[in-house]
Amino acid sequence: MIWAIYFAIASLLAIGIYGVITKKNLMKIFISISIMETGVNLMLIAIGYIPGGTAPIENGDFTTYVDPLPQALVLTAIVIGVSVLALALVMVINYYEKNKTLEYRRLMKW
Amino acid sequence: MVIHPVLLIAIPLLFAFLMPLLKRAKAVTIIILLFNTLLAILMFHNVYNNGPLYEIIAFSPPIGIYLYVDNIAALLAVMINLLAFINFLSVEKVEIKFAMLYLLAVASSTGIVITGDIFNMFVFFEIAAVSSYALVAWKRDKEALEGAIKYMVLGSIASVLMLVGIAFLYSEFRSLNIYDIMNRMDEGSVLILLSFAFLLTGIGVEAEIFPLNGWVPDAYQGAAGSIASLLSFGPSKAGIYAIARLLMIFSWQQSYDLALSVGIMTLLIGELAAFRQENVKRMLAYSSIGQMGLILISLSMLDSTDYAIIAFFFLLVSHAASKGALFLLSERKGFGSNASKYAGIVSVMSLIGMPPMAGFWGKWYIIMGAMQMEAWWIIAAIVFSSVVEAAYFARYLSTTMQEEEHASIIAAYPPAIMATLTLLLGILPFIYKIATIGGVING
Amino acid sequence: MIFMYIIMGILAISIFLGAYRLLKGPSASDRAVALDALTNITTALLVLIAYLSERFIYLDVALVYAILAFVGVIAIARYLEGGL
Amino acid sequence: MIESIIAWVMALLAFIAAVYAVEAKDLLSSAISVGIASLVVSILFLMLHAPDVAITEASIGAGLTMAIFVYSIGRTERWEK
Amino acid sequence: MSSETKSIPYLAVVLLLIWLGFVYQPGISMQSFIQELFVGIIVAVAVTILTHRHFEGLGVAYFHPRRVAYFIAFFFVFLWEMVKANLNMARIVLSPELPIKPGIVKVSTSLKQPAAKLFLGNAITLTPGTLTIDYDDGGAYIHWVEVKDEDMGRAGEIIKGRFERLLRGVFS
Amino acid sequence: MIEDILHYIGMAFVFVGSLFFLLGTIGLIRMPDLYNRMQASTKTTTLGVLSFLVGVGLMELQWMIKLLIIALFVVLTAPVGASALARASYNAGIKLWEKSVVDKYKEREEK
Amino acid sequence: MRRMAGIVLAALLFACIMYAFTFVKTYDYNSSDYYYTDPIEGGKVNETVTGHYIENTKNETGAINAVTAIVVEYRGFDTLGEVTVLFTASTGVSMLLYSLHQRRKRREANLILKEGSKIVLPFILLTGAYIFIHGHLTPGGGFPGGSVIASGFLLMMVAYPKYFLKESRVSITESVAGMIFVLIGMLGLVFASYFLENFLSLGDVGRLFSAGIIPIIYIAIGFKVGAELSGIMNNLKGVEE
Repeated sequence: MIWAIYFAIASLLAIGIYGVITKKNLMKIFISISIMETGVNLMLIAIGYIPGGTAPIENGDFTTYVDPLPQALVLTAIVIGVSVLALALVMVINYYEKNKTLEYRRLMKW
Repeated sequence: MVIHPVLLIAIPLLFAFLMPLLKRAKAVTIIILLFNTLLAILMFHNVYNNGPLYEIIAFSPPIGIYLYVDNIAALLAVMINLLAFINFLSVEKVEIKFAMLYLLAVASSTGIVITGDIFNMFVFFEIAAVSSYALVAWKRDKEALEGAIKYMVLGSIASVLMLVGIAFLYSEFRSLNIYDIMNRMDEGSVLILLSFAFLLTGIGVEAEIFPLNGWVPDAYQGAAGSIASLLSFGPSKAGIYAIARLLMIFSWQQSYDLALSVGIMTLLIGELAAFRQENVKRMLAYSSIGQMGLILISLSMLDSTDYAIIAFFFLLVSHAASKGALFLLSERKGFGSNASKYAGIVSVMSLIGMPPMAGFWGKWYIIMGAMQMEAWWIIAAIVFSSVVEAAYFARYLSTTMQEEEHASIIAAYPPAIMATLTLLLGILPFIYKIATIGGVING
Repeated sequence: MIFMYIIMGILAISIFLGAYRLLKGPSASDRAVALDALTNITTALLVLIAYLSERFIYLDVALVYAILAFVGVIAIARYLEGGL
Repeated sequence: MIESIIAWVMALLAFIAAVYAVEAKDLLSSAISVGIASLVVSILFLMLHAPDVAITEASIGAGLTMAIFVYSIGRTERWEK
Repeated sequence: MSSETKSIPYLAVVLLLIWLGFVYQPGISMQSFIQELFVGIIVAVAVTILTHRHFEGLGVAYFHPRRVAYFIAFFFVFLWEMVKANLNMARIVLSPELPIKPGIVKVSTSLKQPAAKLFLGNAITLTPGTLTIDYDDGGAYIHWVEVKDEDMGRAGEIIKGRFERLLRGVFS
Repeated sequence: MIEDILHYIGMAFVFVGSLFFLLGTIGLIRMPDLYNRMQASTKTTTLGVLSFLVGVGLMELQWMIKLLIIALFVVLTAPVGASALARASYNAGIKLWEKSVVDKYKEREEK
Repeated sequence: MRRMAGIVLAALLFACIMYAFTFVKTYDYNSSDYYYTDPIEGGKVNETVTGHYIENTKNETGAINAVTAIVVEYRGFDTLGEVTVLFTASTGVSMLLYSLHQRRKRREANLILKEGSKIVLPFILLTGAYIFIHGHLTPGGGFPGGSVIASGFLLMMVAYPKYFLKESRVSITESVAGMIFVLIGMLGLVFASYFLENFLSLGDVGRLFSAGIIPIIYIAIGFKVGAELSGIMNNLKGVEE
């Protein structure tokens, strides 16, 4: 099971970086970044997974729990992701108002 | 007297939250920055006399988070808060949102420097980055937006890569405390190497090192003068300090070599690119990149020579102060009043590395260190870059000296104060003493 | 246990049929319909996972999902008819 | 074992949705695909026994992210050229 | 005091009931249940205060036993219709030649209150084969998979079935 | 004893629910136009969810209350989304299937 | 060219991450390989970080949900930072959209959506309140609860062209909630010894009124997150005068 999730993580990250590099459309770029963020969140959780463990909420008689720390980190990361996404898209709206296009050609220019 | 470094972060956050209710944005911000500066100086005094300071938050580390303040962190905290205070004086029209974002950027840069936990550092990086995005776009014109968007794309990718690095690091050590990780670090497994690579890439975006600094010229060009100044002494300095800590965590020869080669590339490319620029802010931005390369070179010698740490101190402080002054001046066409002229000339001299200034001592000690290591090509690179720097700054001075533009006193004095700081730091043996007595970058 | 495998097989086929409509659907509305169908399947799947893990509290996820899933569809719908 | 079936199905679905989100010419369809990817990931979170994260991802991914995308598409343009 | 202002406390009661459903856990102790009840009352009242203004003009009336009875009847009729229609839909989907005859018909309704219209529309939507698209003053526009009759009255009789009568009982 | 019987009934409900999912998605593939797809998919899968939830509730009786609340939420929200999407698609210009027999909605007076 | 570069880099990243995963060891939080060193005292301690959380969450914080305990107590400082990121983003959004208010003709929704969202709204708010009040007992907490509440207001904004939240109320809510968070942290500094340390009694573990400051902070976070996300949505919709 864990390898399925590893596959999902790696593909989400790879597809995200592919999108960021190849696309010129700003909305697409930020969509790709949000996909990458999803991937990395999944990655942290997968690293905290312990086979046979259950959620670290201790009501009931369980013996093994998964690692709670990455879950707390991912909670943080998800909210950071959504707030950065909102700010980014608002900037895209501003950019569109000024230029009447979503194409952004200067990204690769160093 | 007990000093709580956490107040350096908590107070600005509290007042940033309260700003919409308080309304008097300018006065409140100035008071808080002043308070922070004083607190940081007090903290520095304490650390300088009594050794490193801890502040546990909620639970003792590594179960909880703690702040760890050693000499250099305290000095950086003083520097960031003091320069932020001076810089804020130059802003004439303060809106509430501007003040909020400014406070958050300052507080988070301080946080990056004094935190002792790697994920906490990531969170502060995010605050710094998000507030910088908004501040860069503050003018809302075409240039500002383009710069902000470029910064944002690279910054978001950087945050993802940093998280990947943290994930690998965590999977190896199952702890997030920097000191704990450093203690348990032995020969690098694949995961640790990968995590180093990802973390370096992630932080490198913020610290403006070579292949990742595409955003720098655009963002600095788009931002207003005071904001560009804030970026150059706030988040980016915190970022380079984070890289220093990273190098201390992963202290292998290979990582120092990597830092050295990246540093030299950054230095040369930055200075050469600055030479080609017409736009003043762009030129200053590229020059910043070059200086970051210089700082990185000094970091890469940490393991081999004692001069490195002194050079690091000098370069960091002098570059922050003088670049801050120049960015403030870049808002206007020419220097205008005498105070501005003085500020411009002193800052430029410090950046080039003229003898009495702090910048000179930075370069001097790097060269000393390189001579000790017998790495002549480092010296060659530094000398060459200084020549290039001298060339384009001469051109800069020759154009700006001629043009006169009347500036109000409020706009003229902050850069002059910053320049005076550079001058004083060069003349007084203050930094040298700190660096030789307690200059150990701890994790 | 074999029962759960059958259920899972049926759900997997349904999910892939939904994904096919997502890829194929000529208009964005068709994709939104696919999303709607997939959210329903997801709610069921969340409950199924809670059942398989034998934890009552996992149902909260399904609860939140059940009441919020339609907000996204409605946002798309309002965009399509120009009411946003 | 039964979990690994769900996991592989979900991983494949995440892959499909992500590829489609990046490649589609219609940005609205991209946003829908991102929504599906986040839904899938929320199931995976629950399978990895992280209900807190799953609940957060569900509540943010289901409505808010989609709405942010749709609003900004509404204020810019829908088709990628 | 109109019937609508009277109905507001019932909103709080319904919310409190749902809250109790939320907090019920296997093996919950009496003491925590009392604490939950206490907090539940606060939350239900707060949410009611926050949202009651949306319920004015909606036509949600207070709970009379007769209404509740009608509502339960409506619910079961609805469930039964739903299952029946779903089986019908299964037949359509699975038969190879796809025996459908779709179209949008208009159905008039005598229901006045928005809430009643909403429940009628939702009931129609949830029975597969029919889908409420829009309401206007004259009635509802309904997409129908097998159009049996295009006329407003007879189509309405087939689609609305017993729903309308029961709903009138609930809301009048 | 009685719990065993309920457990088997619950399994039957779960099975029926997943069959409804399958039906819904087959309808999603087979139907010719958007509105018919919606008819087949959203509603059928909604009944699928209900049946599934009740089934799990019967298998694990203590969970029944919360599952019923989830079912209530699904019933409350699903038709709203479907109806809004249908109207929006019509207004956005998505045509009915060409073999449709009647379209009264086209003749309405636009407000 | 660009496409090739993208494919190559993506493949490289994919391979790199998959390769790295082959080295990820299964974690056993009782194993001595992961015993930590104490950064302040120095020297190894005979427990792992995760082991500590799992063993001691109930006694030290009074919360059943270890994730909540970590988010609010053990690593509460991260959470403060995270709330600040959201706050910064919402400030940035309102700043950037300030000049872009536009009047648009928006089509009314149909009756079912209008009345349906009125009916659903209280339930969404109730769910959100349930999620963030029960953060220490069940999954969830301030962030999901806040975003559920924001989704409720979002639903109204989507359904009604003329529905807007009052800017001032949103900003007062976020200011006050943020202030409560920081002040509770400072009270920890005053009444206990550390910032954000618990200074209330832990109560009976497992009850609603337990776990000291955790529910209070989570409620504050819930309000703050809810206000900020709804504020962002409000601004995105475009404020009408």
